[in-house]
Amino acid sequence: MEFNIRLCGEAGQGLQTIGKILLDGLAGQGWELFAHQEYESRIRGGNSYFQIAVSSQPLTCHNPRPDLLVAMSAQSWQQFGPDLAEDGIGIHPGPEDDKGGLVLDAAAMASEAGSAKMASAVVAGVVWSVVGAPLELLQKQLAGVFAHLGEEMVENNKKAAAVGYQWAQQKNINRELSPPQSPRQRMLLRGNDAVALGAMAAGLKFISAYPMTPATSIVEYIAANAEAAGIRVEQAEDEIAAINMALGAGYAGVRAMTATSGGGFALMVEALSLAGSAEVPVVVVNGQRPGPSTGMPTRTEQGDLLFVLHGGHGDFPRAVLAPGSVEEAFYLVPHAFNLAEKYQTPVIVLTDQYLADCFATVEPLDSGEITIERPKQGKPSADYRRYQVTEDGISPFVPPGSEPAVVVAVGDEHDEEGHLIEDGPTRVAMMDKRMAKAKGLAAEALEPIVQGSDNPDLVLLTWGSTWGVVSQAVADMVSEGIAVRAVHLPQLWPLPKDKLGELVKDVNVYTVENNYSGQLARLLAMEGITTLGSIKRYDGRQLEVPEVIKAAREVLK
Amino acid sequence: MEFNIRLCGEAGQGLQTIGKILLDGLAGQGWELFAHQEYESRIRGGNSYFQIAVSSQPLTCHNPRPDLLVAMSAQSWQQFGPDLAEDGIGIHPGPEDDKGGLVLDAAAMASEAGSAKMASAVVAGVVWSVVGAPLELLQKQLAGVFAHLGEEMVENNKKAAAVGYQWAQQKNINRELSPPQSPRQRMLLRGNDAVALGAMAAGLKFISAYPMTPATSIVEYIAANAEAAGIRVEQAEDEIAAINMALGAGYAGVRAMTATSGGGFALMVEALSLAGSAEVPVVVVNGQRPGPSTGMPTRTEQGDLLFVLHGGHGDFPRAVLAPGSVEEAFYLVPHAFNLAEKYQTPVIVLTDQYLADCFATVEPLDSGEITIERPKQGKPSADYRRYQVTEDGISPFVPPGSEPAVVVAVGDEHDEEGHLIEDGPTRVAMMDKRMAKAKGLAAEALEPIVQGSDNPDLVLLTWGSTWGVVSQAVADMVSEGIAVRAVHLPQLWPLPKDKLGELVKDVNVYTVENNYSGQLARLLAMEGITTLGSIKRYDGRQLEVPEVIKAAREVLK
Amino acid sequence: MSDSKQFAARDDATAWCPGCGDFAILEAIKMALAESGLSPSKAVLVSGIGQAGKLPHYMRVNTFNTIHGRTLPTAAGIKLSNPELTVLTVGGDGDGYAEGGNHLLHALRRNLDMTVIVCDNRVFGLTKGQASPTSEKGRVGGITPAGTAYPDFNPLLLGIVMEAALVARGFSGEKEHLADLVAQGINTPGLALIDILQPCVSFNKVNTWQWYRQRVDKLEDHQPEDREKAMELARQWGDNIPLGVIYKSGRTSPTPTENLVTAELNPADVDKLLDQYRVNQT
Amino acid sequence: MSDSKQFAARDDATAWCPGCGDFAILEAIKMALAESGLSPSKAVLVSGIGQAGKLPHYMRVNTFNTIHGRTLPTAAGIKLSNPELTVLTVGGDGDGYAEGGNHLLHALRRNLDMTVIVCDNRVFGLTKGQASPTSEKGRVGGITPAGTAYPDFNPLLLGIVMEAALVARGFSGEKEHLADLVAQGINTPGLALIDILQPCVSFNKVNTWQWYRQRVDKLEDHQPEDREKAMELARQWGDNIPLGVIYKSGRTSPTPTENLVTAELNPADVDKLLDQYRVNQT
Ligand SMILES: Cc1ncc(C[n+]2csc(CCOP(=O)(O)OP(=O)(O)O)c2C)c(N)n1
Ligand SMILES: Cc1ncc(C[n+]2csc(CCOP(=O)(O)OP(=O)(O)O)c2C)c(N)n1
Ligand code: SF4
Ligand code: SF4
Ligand SMILES: [Mg+2]
Ligand SMILES: [Mg+2]
Repeated sequence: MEFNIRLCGEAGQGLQTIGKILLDGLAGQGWELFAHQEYESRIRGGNSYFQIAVSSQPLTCHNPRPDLLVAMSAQSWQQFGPDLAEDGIGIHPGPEDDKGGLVLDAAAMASEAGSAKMASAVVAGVVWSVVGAPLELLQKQLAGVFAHLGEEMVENNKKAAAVGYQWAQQKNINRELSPPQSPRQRMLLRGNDAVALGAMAAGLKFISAYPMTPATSIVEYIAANAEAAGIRVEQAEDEIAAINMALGAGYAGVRAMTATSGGGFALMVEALSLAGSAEVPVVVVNGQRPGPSTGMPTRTEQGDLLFVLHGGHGDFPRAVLAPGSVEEAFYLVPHAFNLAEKYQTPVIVLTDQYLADCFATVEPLDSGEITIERPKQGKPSADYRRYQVTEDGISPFVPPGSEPAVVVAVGDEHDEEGHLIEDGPTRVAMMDKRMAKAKGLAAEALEPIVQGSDNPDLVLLTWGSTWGVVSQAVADMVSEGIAVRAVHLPQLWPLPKDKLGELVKDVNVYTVENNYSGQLARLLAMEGITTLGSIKRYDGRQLEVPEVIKAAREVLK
Repeated sequence: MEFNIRLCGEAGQGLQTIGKILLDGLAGQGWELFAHQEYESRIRGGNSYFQIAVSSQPLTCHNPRPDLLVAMSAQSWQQFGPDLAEDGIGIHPGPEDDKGGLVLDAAAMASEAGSAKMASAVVAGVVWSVVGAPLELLQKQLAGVFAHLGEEMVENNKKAAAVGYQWAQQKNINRELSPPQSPRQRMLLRGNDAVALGAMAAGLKFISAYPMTPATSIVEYIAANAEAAGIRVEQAEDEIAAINMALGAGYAGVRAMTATSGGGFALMVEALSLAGSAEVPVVVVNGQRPGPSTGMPTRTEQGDLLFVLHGGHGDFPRAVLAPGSVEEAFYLVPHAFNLAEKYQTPVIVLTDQYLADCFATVEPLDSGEITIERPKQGKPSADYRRYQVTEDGISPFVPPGSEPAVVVAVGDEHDEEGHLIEDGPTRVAMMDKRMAKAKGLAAEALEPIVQGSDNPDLVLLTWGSTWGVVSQAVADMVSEGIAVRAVHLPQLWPLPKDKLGELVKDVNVYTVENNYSGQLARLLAMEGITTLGSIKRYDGRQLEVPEVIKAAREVLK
Repeated sequence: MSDSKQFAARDDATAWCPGCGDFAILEAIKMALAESGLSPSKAVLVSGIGQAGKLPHYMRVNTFNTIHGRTLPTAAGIKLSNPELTVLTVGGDGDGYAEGGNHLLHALRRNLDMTVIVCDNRVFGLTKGQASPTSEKGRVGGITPAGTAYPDFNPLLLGIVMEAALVARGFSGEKEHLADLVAQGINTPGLALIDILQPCVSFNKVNTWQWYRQRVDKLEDHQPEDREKAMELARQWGDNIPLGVIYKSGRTSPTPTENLVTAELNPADVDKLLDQYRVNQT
Repeated sequence: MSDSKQFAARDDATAWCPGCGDFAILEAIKMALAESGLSPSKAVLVSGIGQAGKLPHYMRVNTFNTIHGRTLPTAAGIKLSNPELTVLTVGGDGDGYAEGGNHLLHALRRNLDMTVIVCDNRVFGLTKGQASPTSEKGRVGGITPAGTAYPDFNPLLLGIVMEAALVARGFSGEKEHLADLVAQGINTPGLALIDILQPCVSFNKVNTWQWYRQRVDKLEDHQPEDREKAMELARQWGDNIPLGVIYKSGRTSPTPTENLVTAELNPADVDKLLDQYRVNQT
């Protein structure tokens, strides 16, 4: 059983607030939830939505066809009405039309209850009634959320919710969902919160950034909690400053990161190459959105894979990780910090708008599962050599400030002490030393995550938030008896080549990707792993389960 | 017959000046020449060299073992003396050592002739004597070069040359090279001059740049001739400004370019993606040098191939061209401009320090062979649509300023008029339109250049200046009866896949590259073309013919 | 003087919040262009990314809506290529003073003939309320919840010490006055920097319409050639905020005059240059 | 006061031209560090790319030799992470005023406690003689063979209007005086901008040792708190070029005091935060 609720309207109508209230209320009743958001690049107006999938079973993605759609603007009804599931309930502010929705003038009803501003509480009441939950629980939620605005606001919101609730009761649109009997222990959180919490749990001490959707809320979350956590947050003048500040911090010996989107990342690649040469650890989060250029600033895409892999001039070691879920984001980010420090090189975490802005109920996140591996420590002697050549390429680290050592970091080619060189043999020794670290990174590459048939006719390989969709699609297909397997790659570079090789041997493989060119397929080809093609989407929206199933069936024909 | 002369010494000792005088003198005698330079990232001191290969047959690369080495500093004798060919002549300023060179105190001899500053003329005289050319010819050269410094300087230089000449005569080190009987018509020029001349012949009107070795001299050459050529040159505050200025010019409707090296290119990739989205033509020259980061600023490498191919966020069409010789540079650059304008998208020209700074005698460059293809012109109507959807993806171009049209360029996703959109279908239409241009670019990809055996046991695939080395190596091997073929790719993206596929079918293929990771091999793998490995070098120096032959023999075993 | 309606967009949909200070700026720019006798085909409006950066999409004019922070080099490339075009730039304070800071510095140095309009709402609007360089010390923003630690950047002072041709301050609440400033900018043969006090009703709860209305003061007898006085006025903030042309340096623009576009693509005669490379056999 | 020899490199090889103005700056920095009682392990010299950027390689001190133009954000990252380190930056005029211009603007705004040393030879040295932002109008350079069209940028004026804690001008020919300026910079609790007149014997044939020697004039009774006077001095060029501390704003640095490095890596206690996400079943 799955039930999908879409709230839509203009930016500024409080969709997020009311969506969050509903999420909390529904979670409290033991439901499993997955919510995602679509919004325009503007502050007021336009057509946005907040959609909640409700189920008794864990959810990994959205459903394109809502069962209940409440539009808070006529325009959004025009735009999103057609998405409604066949027997779905549509509610909109009018005027009445031939699409068969119910007309609800939430603003007018809210005015009666006190103020038109409470239209969203009316809507919440409607939803609450449809799902068959007790009104008091919603009112308790509202009381909590609006407590800081005073008694009167609380009461008015409660009243507005009741009005909506009663309206729906009268319309006989109750779907009587019965919440799970023995719900699991859950946390409910947003993708970007998980990234931020993962970084904080990893011992992040410094973050510098310039705002860019959809990465900004990572920085804002950390900033909001920085004082308690002993984290220094610096808003940079631009992305170039952001990453170079983080490199300064990394050189000084503290765990540092920056977060941006593709356009900001583009400004960072010169310093990424510096991090590679100077061997300074840094974690860079690229929250992808559709490019090229400014593209669609608030939409989703996975179009930067080959760029983050090759961004920056010259050859240097790096790792690229990409969480496929909110939960994975929390655990993968600390791993990114461990790799960055262990190998003293940049690590990129790729996310996207879909993951950044989605909410999900997850197995409670456990900070106890996070281990912190600090870099190999050196002795701060007077003859300390920052770039000592070692077999694994890793030079023991000493932070500046350690008497009697001096610590030299440099982006020019250098000798073991960090001083400039011009000769070939030293150059080769340093390249070999740095690239030895790439071998270490490869040896401990994270294994692919596998799901579905053990003896598949088709393997769908995927990465990032698209995993949630593919995972659901494959589960659906398997339950229909189709021999298909889903493979998710939390680490995209270096690839876990041996394991991956086994998984794709003698079977048809397609990648499923949210980009134009099938970048994962191209990356795999570069590593000698052949795929037959890609199931792709590039309209700025996440793939949908039905389209993946349809494409897979097509391929299996 | 080939004879190799290396002049070495400190930066500031006039190696380039004297090298150029010798080149001109030797060319005048009908010799074929190839000169390359190695120098340090400094203005005075250190160890540099200028090396001239002299032959009666056209030359494409240097030879690692000079037959005549004249050191102008003791240090440079220490460093480069060991490179001397087995029966080579070494000359150095002393002190005498066990390496068997002749001691020549050029500075002292020059002082006697007038001033120690003329030591380089003494050296020129020595070289002139060794190659067995008439002294008067050299003196004529010197007179021409130093005419602007006055009669006395000219006379003193002539005298110094004579002193050197006589010294060598006495030492009996004459090699009596006899110049070719019926020499070809030739031009003698430097790689970067060819790039600049190609751009000027293509109708370049605007160049903005920030200096960066080894690309700077392209800009300086154009600047020196800008007034006569009607070209506007702007020194930018940074590389970001440089490329964005060029985009402004391209938008305005003039042929525009910028030139930089890998680190500067890294700062340009955000705007590269803008050029892709806004469909503004621009030519970007990346003169490669060894990275990562500042690396070895005056050395050579081919480490940016995968970066220029994937630099910039999101998917957008681009072309990457890489001349393999001085001559090819002249003709390829106009092609880059034609492609950029025809497809209204960025085109990258990859060169490297070896090519940038080398001199070669070439078949006279013919501006008549250059055709200029301007973009498809639109009608400047009031309803002009900058991004009109067409089958080939190319929208007719109108420059701003054309009444009554308005011309809108934009990096956000947009409709045909260039205004911002948020919907999926328009996004898809625009992505498809832009990427249709990639198909056009692929259809007219330049064919590979092939040399050597028709029925090879081994194909050596190469790109950029390394072509000169491979071409020589393969010629040598073929003349020894080895069935080997050399393939050079003047266009690296899109690849001429069909033709290339034929060339590598059922044969062992290796790439030969001046980088650590074998980037061409990786690119080919991505396109489904398998190679067995790469012959590589990454010490900041160009590959050498003997090492390529040795590696090829190894592989053929 | 032509009609500003020719600059009107097909419809008046915008993505701005109702009440935003950008609407008046849009109108003022249209009025100034009309007043200057320009047609939509002869002016180019280069814009950045941000709420202000969307402005050209809401009117009819040649537009290069470039990336965040890069209006000025783009505009320079256009102006240097085709000096016959009237070039204006429009962007936010984040765009102009944060991401684009280096270009501002060097655009001021160049002093090319262009009008640089900054919609200064003292906040990052489009990204939802982070502090900008012009946010005053202590202003709370998304990344600076404890208030920014740094004083606000003063663009007028920079314009003055860099000797911009014209430095002015406008206010969204004074549309006609603003239109006149923009027109003066267009007619000044050098770089005109116009910083506009622009209320952001969604994110700037300090510098509101009312806050400004109570404080702004149109300059009357100020001699904008007087640099000392201009610096004093540029520093004035708080109870009394001067509006108008603050400074004129009298510096003329080194913008070239020849249009490279109208010329047929006329490649350089490289044959003469090539001849220099011909080997003359001796 | 400790001995400046502890800052000496193992050997005295450099890649600079004989006669370069950078040698004296190197000595002055060593003297100032010694005078300030610092050890090589407790100071960090962040440098850019250029001739000046090589400086830290010719002494013994913690060094981050970063990329062209990025000294200031790198230095800020270090200082914000470990305020116990004394942070200095050194780079050329191209590095600091061209590529790094935006960072300069914002470093001045931040006013963190660091000493910013610019070896201002008014030319791009390492890339062989192109005009820099401080090259005067008309200066011929590789990319500007007809002379640059723009006036020289005045870093001192910018420092003053941005209210840097300290703004000074030194000269390579006045090593002790320069060492004293650097020491004052180190001891000023905020950003000290020290622009140094540095002869480049290879590429700047205008501003030579002799040219400067005939013109420089050490300030004697100047009150650096006097902003008006400071601006006047900053503008002074030509026959009489003032040397010394030009301006002190008295602005204090917002640099934090807690060292994030010496603390054990002490991850944030996220359990309390995580608890907020726990679903409480109703
Ligand atoms: C390189 C880059 N960095 C960040 C962003 C995200 N971004 C878009 S607009 C903006 C700032 C908006 O502030 P402002 O320039 O003042 O314009 P306003 O919206 O206030 O008018 C930012 C940071 C971007 N588009 N590109
Ligand atoms: C991003 C980037 N652009 C350009 C360069 C090339 N480059 C190296 S040093 C330099 C300028 C040197 O001038 P300046 O900073 O004044 O230092 P100086 O050599 O005069 O001391 C340039 C342009 C570079 N290394 N990196
Ligand atoms: S957020 Fe502020 S600046 Fe942006 S449109 Fe709304 S009011 Fe205007
Ligand atoms: S080029 Fe100029 S700045 Fe560089 S080392 Fe030589 S004299 Fe000094
Ligand atoms: Mg703003
Ligand atoms: Mg300099």
